[in-house]
Amino acid sequence: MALLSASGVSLAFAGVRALAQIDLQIEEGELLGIIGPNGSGKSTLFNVLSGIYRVDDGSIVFRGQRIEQLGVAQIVRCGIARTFQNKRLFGTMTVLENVVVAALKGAQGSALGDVLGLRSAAQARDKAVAIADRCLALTGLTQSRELLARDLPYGAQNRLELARALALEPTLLLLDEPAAGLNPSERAELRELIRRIHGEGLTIALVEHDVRMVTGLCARAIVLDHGEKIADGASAAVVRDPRVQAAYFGVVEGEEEAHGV
Amino acid sequence: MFDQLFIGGLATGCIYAVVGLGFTLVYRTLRMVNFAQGHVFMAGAFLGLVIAERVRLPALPLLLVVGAVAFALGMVLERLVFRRLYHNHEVFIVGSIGLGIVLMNGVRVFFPEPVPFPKVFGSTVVQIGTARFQEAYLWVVVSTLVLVVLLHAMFTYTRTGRALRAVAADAEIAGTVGVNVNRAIAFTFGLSFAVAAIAGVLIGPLYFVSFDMGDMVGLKAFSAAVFGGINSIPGTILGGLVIGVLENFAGGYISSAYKDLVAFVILLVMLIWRPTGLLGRETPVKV
Amino acid sequence: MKIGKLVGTIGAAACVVMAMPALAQDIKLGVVAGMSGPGTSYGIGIRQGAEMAVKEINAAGGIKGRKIALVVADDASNPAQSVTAMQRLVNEPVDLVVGGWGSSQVLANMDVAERAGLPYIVVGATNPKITTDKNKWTFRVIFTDSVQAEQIADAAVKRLGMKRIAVIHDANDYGVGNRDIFLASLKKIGIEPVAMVSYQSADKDFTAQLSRIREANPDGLAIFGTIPAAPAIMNQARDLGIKARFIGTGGLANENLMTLSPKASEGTVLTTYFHEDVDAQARAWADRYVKEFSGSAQPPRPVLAAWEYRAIKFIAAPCLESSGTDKEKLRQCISRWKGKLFSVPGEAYFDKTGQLIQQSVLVEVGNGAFQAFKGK
Amino acid sequence: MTAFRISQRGWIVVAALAALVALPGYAPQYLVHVANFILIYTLPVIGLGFLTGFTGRVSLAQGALFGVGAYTTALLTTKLGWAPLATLVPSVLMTVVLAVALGGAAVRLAGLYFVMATIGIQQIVWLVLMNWIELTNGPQGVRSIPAIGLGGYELETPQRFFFLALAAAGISYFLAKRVIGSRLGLYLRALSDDQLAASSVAVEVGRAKVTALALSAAWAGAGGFLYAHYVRYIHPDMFGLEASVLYLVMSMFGGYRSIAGMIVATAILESATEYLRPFGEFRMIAYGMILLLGMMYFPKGILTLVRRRASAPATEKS
Repeated sequence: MALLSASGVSLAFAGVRALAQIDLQIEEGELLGIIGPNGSGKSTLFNVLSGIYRVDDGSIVFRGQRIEQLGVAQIVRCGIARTFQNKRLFGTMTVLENVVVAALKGAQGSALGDVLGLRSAAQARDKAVAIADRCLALTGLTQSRELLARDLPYGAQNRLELARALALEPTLLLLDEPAAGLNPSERAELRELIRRIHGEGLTIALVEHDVRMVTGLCARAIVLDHGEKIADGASAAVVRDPRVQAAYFGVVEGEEEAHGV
Repeated sequence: MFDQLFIGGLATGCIYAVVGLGFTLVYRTLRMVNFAQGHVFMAGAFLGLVIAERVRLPALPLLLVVGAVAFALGMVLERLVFRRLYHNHEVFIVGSIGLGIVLMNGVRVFFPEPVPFPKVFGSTVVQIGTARFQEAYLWVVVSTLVLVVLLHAMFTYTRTGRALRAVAADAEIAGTVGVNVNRAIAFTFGLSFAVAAIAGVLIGPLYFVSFDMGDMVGLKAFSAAVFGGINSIPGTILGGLVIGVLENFAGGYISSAYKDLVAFVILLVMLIWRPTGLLGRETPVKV
Repeated sequence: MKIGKLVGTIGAAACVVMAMPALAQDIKLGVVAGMSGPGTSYGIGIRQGAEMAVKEINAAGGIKGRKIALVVADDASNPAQSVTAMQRLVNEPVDLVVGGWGSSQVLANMDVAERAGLPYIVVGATNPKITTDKNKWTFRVIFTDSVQAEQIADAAVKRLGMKRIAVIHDANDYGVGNRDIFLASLKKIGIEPVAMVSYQSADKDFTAQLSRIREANPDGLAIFGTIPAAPAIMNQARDLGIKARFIGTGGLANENLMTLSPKASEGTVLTTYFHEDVDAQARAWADRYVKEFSGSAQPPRPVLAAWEYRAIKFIAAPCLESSGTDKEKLRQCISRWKGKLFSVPGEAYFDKTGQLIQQSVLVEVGNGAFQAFKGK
Repeated sequence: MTAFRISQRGWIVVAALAALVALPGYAPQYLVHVANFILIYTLPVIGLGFLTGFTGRVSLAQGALFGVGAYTTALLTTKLGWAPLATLVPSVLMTVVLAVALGGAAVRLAGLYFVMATIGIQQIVWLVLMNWIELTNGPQGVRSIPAIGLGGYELETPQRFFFLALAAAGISYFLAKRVIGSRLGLYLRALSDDQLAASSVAVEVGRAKVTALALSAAWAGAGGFLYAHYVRYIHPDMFGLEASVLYLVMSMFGGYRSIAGMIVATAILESATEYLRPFGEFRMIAYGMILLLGMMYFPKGILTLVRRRASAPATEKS
């Protein structure tokens, strides 16, 4: 049974159809690619899956539970974490604090317990810091642990957002164009990092308009165009599907000419 | 008693509406609230007083002169002061509160005592049904109507009007299509100062003018703008009129102690129930 | 002219800071009042009265050769700040305090004087709660709302023949204090008010309240409020067609009443604390006072200036002369004081609650000025 | 080198504290009186700091909430004869309940709407204090509120009260540091940086904001409690919009998120209000100018200018 299955998901903004009857299955342990030209609805789909937008109709079932009406924080607690296309970090907080916030998983606990310094509060905090350190190590950010997030170079900010999402220990990770703005060497590094994270058993959905990134990483890919799913299958085959090429306007045959629009 | 309260309420409602327009104009273009607006209204009244005492202008020229001077003052202050306050809400709000305090106490140095305003709009008492009121009340209502029509015409038919609407919709895009955004913002402040100053002159003869007259009127006008819809001009006008009339009814029929409560209870309820106000539309929040 | 006014005010403000440099052996007399904020005109009147009295006393050799130095504290007509202002005088330290305007402010700052054991003569607050059997160090020369409200109620029915009396009052201490005593006095004479409404001091529009009053078509309208609300009520009442004659107490006793409502205030009858025409000495003082202070930024306010002047010249000075600056002796001297004051008919004396018992003065507004009330 | 620097700074702090504790001994009573006001005002200002500094929410109702705390204890002590200290918890609770009841829904709204709602709350509370005469004596205010007695030792004079005020300010500072360092503090700072990102890392944004509002009300209520038993006469006008503006300015001037900065700003601005007193209107003009120019040139608060830290300004360690 699929980890996540969305059926008939539709969403419109003031008459403009953003998503139209999308059906999508994400299998347990899969690394699914989601490609499509700009404005095809990729980010909108992620915003719906993560609860930022409410669907007009259709349903989303995650591990047997319907989540399309839940709030953002509730969906995260169900186990879905995401990164953002434009990096949304807590600029005035340190790198460690950014990740610890996620590691705490919004555990309310009693604020009073915290303030009075009860043992349970201290333990929860230490556990969170441990998780955070592990994620920082995974993403190679340990040495900039005390820096302010806003003072990090762009590439490191990118990895920090990834580390923060991992600290939520999700079962499904939605990556929204993680490679945007990276130079080729950083891209390669990121690809290896995603491969390693996926290797540890984490199910990932990757939105990326750089087709080569997707074909390199993902076995399966779906293609969105103007809010519709126009292809779903093995990533190598999907890329050569004529309709997909039409959507990308003149993507010429062959690997080397493929380029992001 | 009903018609006396209604017409009285209508006149005060017009003042809240016109001063409220000042809030709406600035909010539409900048998503900021200028808390010195009430004191600009007060300064307009004193400006009218000084001019009327020195130059014996009849009503209409007085309104136009005060409007023009306030317009210029608004443009200048936008360039010198407000432009440096656009960092975020908090900085703009506290900065405008500071400007309000300076304006109020600056006027108090020259006019520590309430002063009668010359009867520029005539002083004969008019009678409609059992309601009796000064001629000046008619001036308030008529001027408000004229002002609204002029503003509406300006926004729909003139080039500057369209430019202002573009900036209100999305300043970045407006900039890219050739609208001089800074000039449009300065123009908006000029307009909001002029509108408030005219309201000050209109109300002058009805009551006395005093340095602290801006506080309560400013807060009530603010509630009117939120109630009607802070990004919609017709909404603010409607909000002002409704609050003005309801206030008078509460004072007349229930108890005058809670006359002021009406505006603030409406403000609070509206914010929670419909923050965009009666006629306001949702201002899109970009994710 | 405007610039002159500005310089005048800076001058006034500056001198407050210097405040006649107090030499070591000078007697320090504290003055607390609201010289900014809503009560500015009342506060400055008090300061002028003090300056005039002290200048005359010092010119005549002071108190046994010791000069009196004024220490002025502006409480901005705000209760919270009046506590701090009095604390400053206690801390100076001053030998006694003569001043105080606004019942809320005096109710706040008198406790500081009581706790510090500092004689405090109140000149500008009429709420009855200030002088009770509990206060030991606080005296009051201006008579309370109760005396004035009783007298105006009596005059309204007996001398003005009013039958249908309506009441509009400020929601502050002054308004509420006067209303309660006025209604009690009317009840004693068997008259019920036909309408009663209240308003907030900062209100500008009174159509709501006055419409209710017009419904009751009264022949007399008692206004217990201060400037600028009272003249605004008078103007708007006449606009609404209310013909009733206006009556009131000390809150209306301010020349600004006639400047703000020149036509509507005609014929108003009110009790007041001071009037030039009651006796020759009052007229002489008034002329000297107006001549001395007409140049300053504030138009002269004789009413409270007169009380401050009389309290210092005829009560504080003689007691300082006889019992020096020992606080307890000074207090006893004041409490036993008895004597004649200009513009006060008959003799006045302090009762055991520290209230100066005296006859009040009835005046009428006639062609823009207060005139002694002569009957109808 | 850092070891030396800390001990040198440490010494300054210790010396300053010693001077402060001994203040009633050598300072004139009037100075102690102003110091008491400063210490009392740090409570509503720090309370407001939870909202402005740490949650990015501006509130103009702190003056009214301060008043609710003051009136609760004043009425309980004068009308029901409760002992002053017994009314501390009720005063704080009443303020929190009222703040959350009136502002709980509004605090979740976008920043600008929340400011508007707090103005409504401020005016409503003031009007009720002024007009519900049977409960609050309205414009007559509440008189002869008893002083706080500690073991039969009445804190009547400014000198005696000073130690209670100092202790209260100390506890308030210490507790505030703990709150900011706690998980809640982390959530508040996160949501004020980027609310959407915060909710997408499982932070219950709505609940955190209401908690911040409740905390700011609790601090205001405690401050009101102290104020009532120090001034011992309260009047609605002491808790008007001007008071809210005063606390907002103090909390914003202290520096974006520095509690120590807020305390220093409170000291500077409160003593400025006192020592500019003889200048009447000019005092208020100066005050307005400080506000305006301060926001124009130091939007992040004057004291962040003073701090010369290199890269990472002093952040509260988690």
